[in-house]
Amino acid sequence: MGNKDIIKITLNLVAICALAGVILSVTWTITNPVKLEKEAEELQAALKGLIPQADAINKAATFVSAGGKEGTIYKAVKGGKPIGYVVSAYTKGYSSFIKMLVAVDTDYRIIGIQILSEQETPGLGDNVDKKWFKDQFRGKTEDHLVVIKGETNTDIQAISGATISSRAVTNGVKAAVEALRAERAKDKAL
Amino acid sequence: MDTEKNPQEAGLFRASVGPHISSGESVPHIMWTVSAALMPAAGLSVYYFGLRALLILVVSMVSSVAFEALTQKLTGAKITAGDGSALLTGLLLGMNLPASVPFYLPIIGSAVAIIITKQLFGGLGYNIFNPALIGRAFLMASFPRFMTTWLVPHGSLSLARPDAVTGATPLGILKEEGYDKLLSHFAGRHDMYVQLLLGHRGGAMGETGVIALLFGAAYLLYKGYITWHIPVTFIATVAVLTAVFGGDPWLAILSGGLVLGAFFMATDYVTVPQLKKAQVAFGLGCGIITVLIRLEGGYPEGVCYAILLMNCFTPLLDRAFKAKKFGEAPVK
Amino acid sequence: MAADPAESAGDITDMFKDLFTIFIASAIINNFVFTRYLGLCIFFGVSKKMETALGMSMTFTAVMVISAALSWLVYNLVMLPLHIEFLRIVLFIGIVAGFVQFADTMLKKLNPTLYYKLGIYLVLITTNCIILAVPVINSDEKYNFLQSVTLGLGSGAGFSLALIIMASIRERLELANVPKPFQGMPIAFIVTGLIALAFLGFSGLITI
Amino acid sequence: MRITSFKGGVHPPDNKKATASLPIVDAKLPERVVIPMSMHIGAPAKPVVGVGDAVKKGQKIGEAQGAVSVPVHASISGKVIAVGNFPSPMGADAQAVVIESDGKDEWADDLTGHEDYLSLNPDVLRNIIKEAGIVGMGGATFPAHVKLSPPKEKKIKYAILNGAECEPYLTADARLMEEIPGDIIEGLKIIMTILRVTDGFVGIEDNKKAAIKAMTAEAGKVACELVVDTYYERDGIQYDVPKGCRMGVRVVPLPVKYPQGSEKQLIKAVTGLEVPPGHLPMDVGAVVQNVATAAAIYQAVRFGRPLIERVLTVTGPGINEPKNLRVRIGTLFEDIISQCGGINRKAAKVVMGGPMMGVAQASLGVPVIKGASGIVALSEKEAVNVMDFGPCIRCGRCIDVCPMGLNPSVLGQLIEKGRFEEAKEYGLMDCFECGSCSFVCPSGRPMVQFIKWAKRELAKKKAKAS
Amino acid sequence: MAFFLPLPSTGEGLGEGELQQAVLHPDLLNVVLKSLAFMGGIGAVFGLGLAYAAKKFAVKTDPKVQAVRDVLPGANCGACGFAGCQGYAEAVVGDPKVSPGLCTPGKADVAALVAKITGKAAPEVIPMVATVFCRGDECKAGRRFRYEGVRDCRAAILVAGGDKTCVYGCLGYGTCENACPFRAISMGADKLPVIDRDKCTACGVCVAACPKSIIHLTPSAKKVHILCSSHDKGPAVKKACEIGCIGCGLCSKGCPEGAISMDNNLAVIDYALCTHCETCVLLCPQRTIKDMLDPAKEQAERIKLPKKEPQARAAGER
Amino acid sequence: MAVSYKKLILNGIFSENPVFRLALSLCPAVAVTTSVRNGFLMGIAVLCVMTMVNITVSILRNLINPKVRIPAYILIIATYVSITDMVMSAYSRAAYKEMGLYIQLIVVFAIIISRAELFASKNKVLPSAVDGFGMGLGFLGALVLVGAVRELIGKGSIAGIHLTGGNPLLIMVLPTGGFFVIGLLMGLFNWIDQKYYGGRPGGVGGGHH
Ligand SMILES: Cc1cc2nc3c(=O)[nH]c(=O)nc-3n(C[C@H](O)[C@H](O)[C@H](O)COP(=O)(O)O)c2cc1C
Ligand SMILES: Cc1cc2nc3c(=O)[nH]c(=O)nc-3n(C[C@H](O)[C@H](O)[C@H](O)COP(=O)(O)O)c2cc1C
Ligand SMILES: Cc1cc2nc3c(=O)[nH]c(=O)nc-3n(C[C@H](O)[C@H](O)[C@H](O)COP(=O)(O)O)c2cc1C
Ligand SMILES: Cc1cc2nc3c(=O)[nH]c(=O)nc-3n(C[C@H](O)[C@H](O)[C@H](O)CO)c2cc1C
Ligand code: SF4
Ligand code: SF4
Ligand code: SF4
Ligand code: SF4
Ligand code: FES
Repeated sequence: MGNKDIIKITLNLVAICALAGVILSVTWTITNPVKLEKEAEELQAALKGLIPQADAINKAATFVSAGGKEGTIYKAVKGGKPIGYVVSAYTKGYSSFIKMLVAVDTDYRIIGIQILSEQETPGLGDNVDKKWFKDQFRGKTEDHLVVIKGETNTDIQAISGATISSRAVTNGVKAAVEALRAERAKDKAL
Repeated sequence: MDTEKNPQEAGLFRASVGPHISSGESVPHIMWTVSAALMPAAGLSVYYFGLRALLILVVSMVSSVAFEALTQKLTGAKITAGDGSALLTGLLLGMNLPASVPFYLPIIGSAVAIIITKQLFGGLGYNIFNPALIGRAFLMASFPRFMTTWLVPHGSLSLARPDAVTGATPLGILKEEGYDKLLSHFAGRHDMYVQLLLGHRGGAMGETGVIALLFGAAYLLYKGYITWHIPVTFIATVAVLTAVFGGDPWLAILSGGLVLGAFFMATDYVTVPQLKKAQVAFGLGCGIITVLIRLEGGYPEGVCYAILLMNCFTPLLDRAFKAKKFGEAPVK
Repeated sequence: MAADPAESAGDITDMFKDLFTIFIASAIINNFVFTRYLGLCIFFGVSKKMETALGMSMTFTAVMVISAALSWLVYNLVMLPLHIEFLRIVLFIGIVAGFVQFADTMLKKLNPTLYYKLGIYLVLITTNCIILAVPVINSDEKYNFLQSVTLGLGSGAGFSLALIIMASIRERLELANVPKPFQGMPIAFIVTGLIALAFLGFSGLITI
Repeated sequence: MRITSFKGGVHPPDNKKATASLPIVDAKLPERVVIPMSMHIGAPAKPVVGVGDAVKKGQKIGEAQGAVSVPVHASISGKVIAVGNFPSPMGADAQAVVIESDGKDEWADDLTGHEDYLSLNPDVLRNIIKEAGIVGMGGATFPAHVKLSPPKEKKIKYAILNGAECEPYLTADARLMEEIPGDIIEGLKIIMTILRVTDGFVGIEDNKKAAIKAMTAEAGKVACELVVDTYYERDGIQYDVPKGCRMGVRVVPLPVKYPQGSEKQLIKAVTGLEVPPGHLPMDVGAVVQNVATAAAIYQAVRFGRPLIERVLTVTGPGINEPKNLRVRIGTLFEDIISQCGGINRKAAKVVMGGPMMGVAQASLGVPVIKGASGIVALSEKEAVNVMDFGPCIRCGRCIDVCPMGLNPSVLGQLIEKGRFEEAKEYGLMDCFECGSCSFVCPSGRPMVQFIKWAKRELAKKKAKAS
Repeated sequence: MAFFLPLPSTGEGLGEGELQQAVLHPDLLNVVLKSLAFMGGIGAVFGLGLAYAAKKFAVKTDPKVQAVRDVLPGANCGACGFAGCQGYAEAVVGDPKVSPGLCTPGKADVAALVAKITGKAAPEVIPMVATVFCRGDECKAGRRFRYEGVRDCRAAILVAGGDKTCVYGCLGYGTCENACPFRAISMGADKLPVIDRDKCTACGVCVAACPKSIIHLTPSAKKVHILCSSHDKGPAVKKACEIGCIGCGLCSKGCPEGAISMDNNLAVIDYALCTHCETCVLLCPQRTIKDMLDPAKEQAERIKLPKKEPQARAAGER
Repeated sequence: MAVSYKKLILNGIFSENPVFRLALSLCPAVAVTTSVRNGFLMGIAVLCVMTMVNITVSILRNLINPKVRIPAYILIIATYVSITDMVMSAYSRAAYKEMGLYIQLIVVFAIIISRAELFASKNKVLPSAVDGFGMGLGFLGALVLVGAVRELIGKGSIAGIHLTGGNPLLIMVLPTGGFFVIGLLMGLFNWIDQKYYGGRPGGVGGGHH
């Protein structure tokens, strides 16, 4: 094998790489905007789903959430006046980080929560995405963000067999509200 | 050649390679003895948890033996379901369940224990994992709700599923609510130890009567059917580590399934290392994992998983430790 | 690269704690094979004999660490600045394939004995999920260089542990009377299922 | 003064009561004997007589073939009526000479003894022992003269007589020690002379009090006969051979457990030394002979009598009148048993030797050979049936009892799957087939059969390869 | 301490933050160029590296070995005398003295292919088949004692040489059945092995496995066999077995081709001379000689033989 | 090589089924098959990638230098996988979220490279396409089957339709259950094979070639 072969082999590989690069960059240029747009749409839909009466919900601040991940605070505005906030935050669950949206009114009363992603045990932990569980948070203040095993009307009832996940979400909500409080204390304009 | 010289007119001699006599020990004898040694504890759990407990145990044992016979028939193997090993597996599985579970749980558990864990590997002697514990872990993963609903000792004769009266296990309370709460639950430290020893507390059927378990274990030790190596290292490791991490070592020993696990399940010949040195390592590993799970894990109790995890290492331990051959320089 | 809390704190012990956690998590608690169900093809393929399992373990761990390092370098120093993250799959697997081919050629010449021992495993590595999963996690989690390499090392060690356990079990199974239809791969699956069941004991090993 | 014995071992019921106190009696002169040419380890002897030849008692009828072989002698006087293949108690048929008695029982004329035997040259002694056809009578039938000819570089320090008789049922050696301790000790002195050692030992299991007593008394005499001091200490034990003695013989009571009589285990118990795997006793400076062998050596050297008879125990539930008999080599089992009241319906299995290591017999038409220490007829109930043995439950009992520190459980399982080579890595070759493992196995696994089988297959393979 | 590893995932995120203009509306040309440069660079680096390595560290391998390996059956039975198929492939390519026809299971076809690849002359291969030289089943030869132990012929001979009345006869514990890598042997109801002549590849594994050495490879075209291995004298044979060769020599004398000779009380056929005339089959008083040409006749003959209960030779049950 | 297309496809589905026979590409078979739907989606993704890769490799087979064959094939696979990944992320977001990482891992599935290497690099375009399609179909079938069993036992439903009440065996939708189901199915197939077709014991392979 001579030097010519080396060049040939190299060119061979370079050609394939280049071809792949071109194809992929073209595909990406086409698909990525679509993907981002859809993501944005989904986010807006999720945010709007929590505070439907808002005119606009926009990003207002970021903070460090569980596991060093970035949390975001969105401000919901109606008629130019803030009517509430949506906090996107992480919480450490049973077997994964649970990512969720927590909607709060200006008095820090929970409006609702949304689970964005989790990888808890199917059939157990993933029941945190069940409507009855999430609905419990509506109208709660921080004092009542306590997990109870068994029936409760005032606090948060644990999903049976998944107390850890239940507690994780509840604590996550609490942490989100606290983070919002802290950010608002820092940034009066918020 | 001359073959007509047969002096024994009645028939043919028997012949085999030696030895021609034996100690008379047999597998069924061992298995039935171990089952018998569990009877005091089983009796105690029936006393505490009522007739229902008895029925769960019976269902578990009968279904284990039935599954054993069934699979052996299907695979065309010799049917040895009466040798007591399946019965023992069923008994231990039953003792690992709360008395409140529905009756189909022990049946599913036995199916997993006997068919998947034992017979698919070739039956007695070949399984890698402790069948009863796999049965329990399987049920735990499948029906966590049933498996963590504990009965308060009540001695009822009713067979209905008493779903209202549930009580937490000591370790559950410890994990969820802390040591002080546990003490108040038992009205004092001394009372707690006594209650735990007598088994008057929530838990799986076989876990509760520590004193009865120790009684049976002592008998097995005396008969030489089990040796001290695994149980003692296992329990000592748990006690010491618990103390090191600031826990109550006596509570650690008396609560959970430690005594049952250490004396009756971590000693199952088939699934633990053969050599005494390796057995000590096995017990040590069991102890460390148990404490890790109890202190840090998602479960309040770790004995079952600790034994199963160490079962994974049994073939490796068997390889790692070799007996000293006669005449060989001692191995370090 | 992104800010990392341990790094920015600048605390050496914290950093080691963090690295240790990553190592233990990836090697034991969240073992890729038994709790993440990755790398199964090779896991089943080479765990029949202890000898091959050991060979694969060494080879795999080495390749794992090197490719984690290389991937991190190229990804963080070239791709991120250029905004061409979308090429990362191609790049990660390309690095592994290229490196493996390179090592294969070299080893064959330089140390034939080692090649006959380990060479066959080299080729297999390119078709192992873990080899791709690790750089993907590293980029997803925005791990720094040391963390990435630790994850590579931990994953390699974890895979080795899984292989060695499995090989010892399968060698013992050769003495067992497994029913004919279940001999070989089926019983290996059942064993892995049972080990995974045991590893559930580690699940939730987190503080709350 | 007990020394630690070996690790492991088992305690089978000893069942020696029936014959322990029965004196040795001479068996009736057989009408016909079948004398196999191979009663020893090594090449079979070659017949030197033909059909029709008249022979006398003690006359050589088979010539040794090679170094590890011994000649064979007529055990009665009479006429050779056949030379050919006949059933042997060791298994397959083997070449044998059949002699019909003339009833005269005359000794051959050329047998000469030596009055002053201890002053003979060792080489002369060895030759006498060889020519007398003496092999180990403890069961292994290894030619005694070979054992007594260690290579020069091996310094022998201990001559040990094996009076352990750890097999259940057997009492022949114990009776010998009680009845003719003098012969045995003289034999030992000859052995010590040949090997030029000063330290003689007799190991006897502690349950044979009478034998220990008789032998101790006899050994004491040795100490007083000869000159030169020997004081020494070994392993914390003081051995003080009385002043003025050159040779010392010490009787060592041994813990009662099987296989205490096995060579390596005996050496360990007596001297504290362990013979390393793959090595011979002489590598630690020891030579072990059975007590009966020693007595036979004395007989050969002193009176010139070749090995033509031996003492054996005929016992077991299947024998009507258990006895300790002195029988001619070549006597058929059936003839012997008929002198013991015959065999009864209880007998399910007839074993040559003890029930642990003995060889089960297909029929009683087999002759007594030099290594036959007993005939035991076991009952249906006590003879273990290994036909439907179960799988190993890994209980580890066999590992605990194996006196060689092997793992019989793994050996058995490997061999069961035909993996002989791997069994070798687990120490297959170090197993001396004592059967302790099978004895304790709750699954009744025939480990000894597995092991013998594997050794045979490996030997076959090796023979094929070379 | 939290031993907790995140699962890698891509599907997790909702696009957050302001969408960068550049990312949302990428400049196609810019992206393509960057990718092209990057991928080209990567390709060049790897290409050069690999090509250089391939040159610098080139090792010669013989493709013939693989080719031979591909045509071999891959049973690793060892009939060729090498360590498995790979061993034979290496030897036959590397060593000019190794014949291409050593793979018995492969028969002539494989021999021809191997010969072609290695450029050696194709050897002549006479197709062979395994034949069991014993007909002393449970009815015709009995047991001397009740054997107890491992059910394997090689283990059974450890006890007094085997329990069959005939010391040369088949023990019937099926070692050959288990040994045959091609599953060509099954133990018949009469405890004698039956060889499936279609499945048998003449690998010889059973021949080596049988401790009584009573399986032999015979030319598969030849179908008259003297199925006895006993070298005992006539009376002894008669006592031990009904169907054994008593060494009377009638067949030897009667064979028109002179194909049968007597070897130490046992008649042996020289297959090279046998012409299937069947004279011997009719002559043999013990019916030891089996004619496989006409199985129906053989069957009829078997039925004619008086049947006895198993162990009839033994002195009855206890 | 004379090939019957039907045989090629049947080959992929039965005698050389990637999961049950060749024991390749097992991770997704265990991890994503918690339901019929997931198994189906994954199978489709693999089917597409495989067919395209085989076609591409077959077209380029004479242009690629044997010295860089493996890296080149992997590049081709990676390209197709990336395309699938991007397209799914843009146009099939729900499925993409569930498949998560495993779409990217298609790159390393041994079955794809092994078909490229063993078949497509030696055959014309059409047979290669059919081979890839057949293998993909076999993979798809296996995943759907495993998914169906697990969904039925673990959730009491099939393809999302509820069939049984009561408490399902939760463990079956955990990956642990995946191992059991595949192991038991493999054993079952072997048993059928041995009983009715006289197959070899331990019929399933598990090699990488
Ligand atoms: C396989 C398995 C998966 C589990 N997954 C979860 C989970 O996703 N979330 C959770 O909180 N607990 C999970 N658990 C933990 C137990 O169910 C634990 O006992 C429970 O969280 C305690 O809740 P309880 O107090 O209601 O019993 C899981 C347990 C097992 C065996
Ligand atoms: C090949 C071989 C050579 C032997 N050589 C000697 C020897 O030179 N000296 C000796 O004392 N014993 C020798 N022996 C005998 C053994 O040490 C041992 O005494 C004999 O095998 C019987 O012992 P056992 O009854 O404990 O099995 C030899 C044995 C064998 C098999
Ligand atoms: C398990 C076992 C037990 C033995 N028991 C005795 C015994 O009790 N008495 C005895 O003299 N030899 C016994 N032997 C034989 C001895 O190992 C050794 O061969 C013999 O003592 C040497 O003496 P010999 O060559 O004079 O027979 C036993 C051997 C074995 C393997
Ligand atoms: C001391 C002892 C302990 C045993 N422990 C168990 C056990 O924990 N679980 C079980 O299923 N079987 C147990 N067995 C029974 C038996 O060994 C078990 O069924 C085998 O694992 C089946 O191969 C035990 C047997 C003995 C002798
Ligand atoms: S393995 Fe050999 S030496 Fe050990 S106990 Fe068994 S028979 Fe005796
Ligand atoms: S004594 Fe028997 S069952 Fe126990 S380990 Fe040994 S061989 Fe196995
Ligand atoms: S032919 Fe040989 S191996 Fe086969 S059953 Fe008969 S004796 Fe056994
Ligand atoms: S019958 Fe014998 S020669 Fe024929 S294939 Fe089987 S083992 Fe080989
Ligand atoms: S799919 Fe093969 S290793 Fe993951």
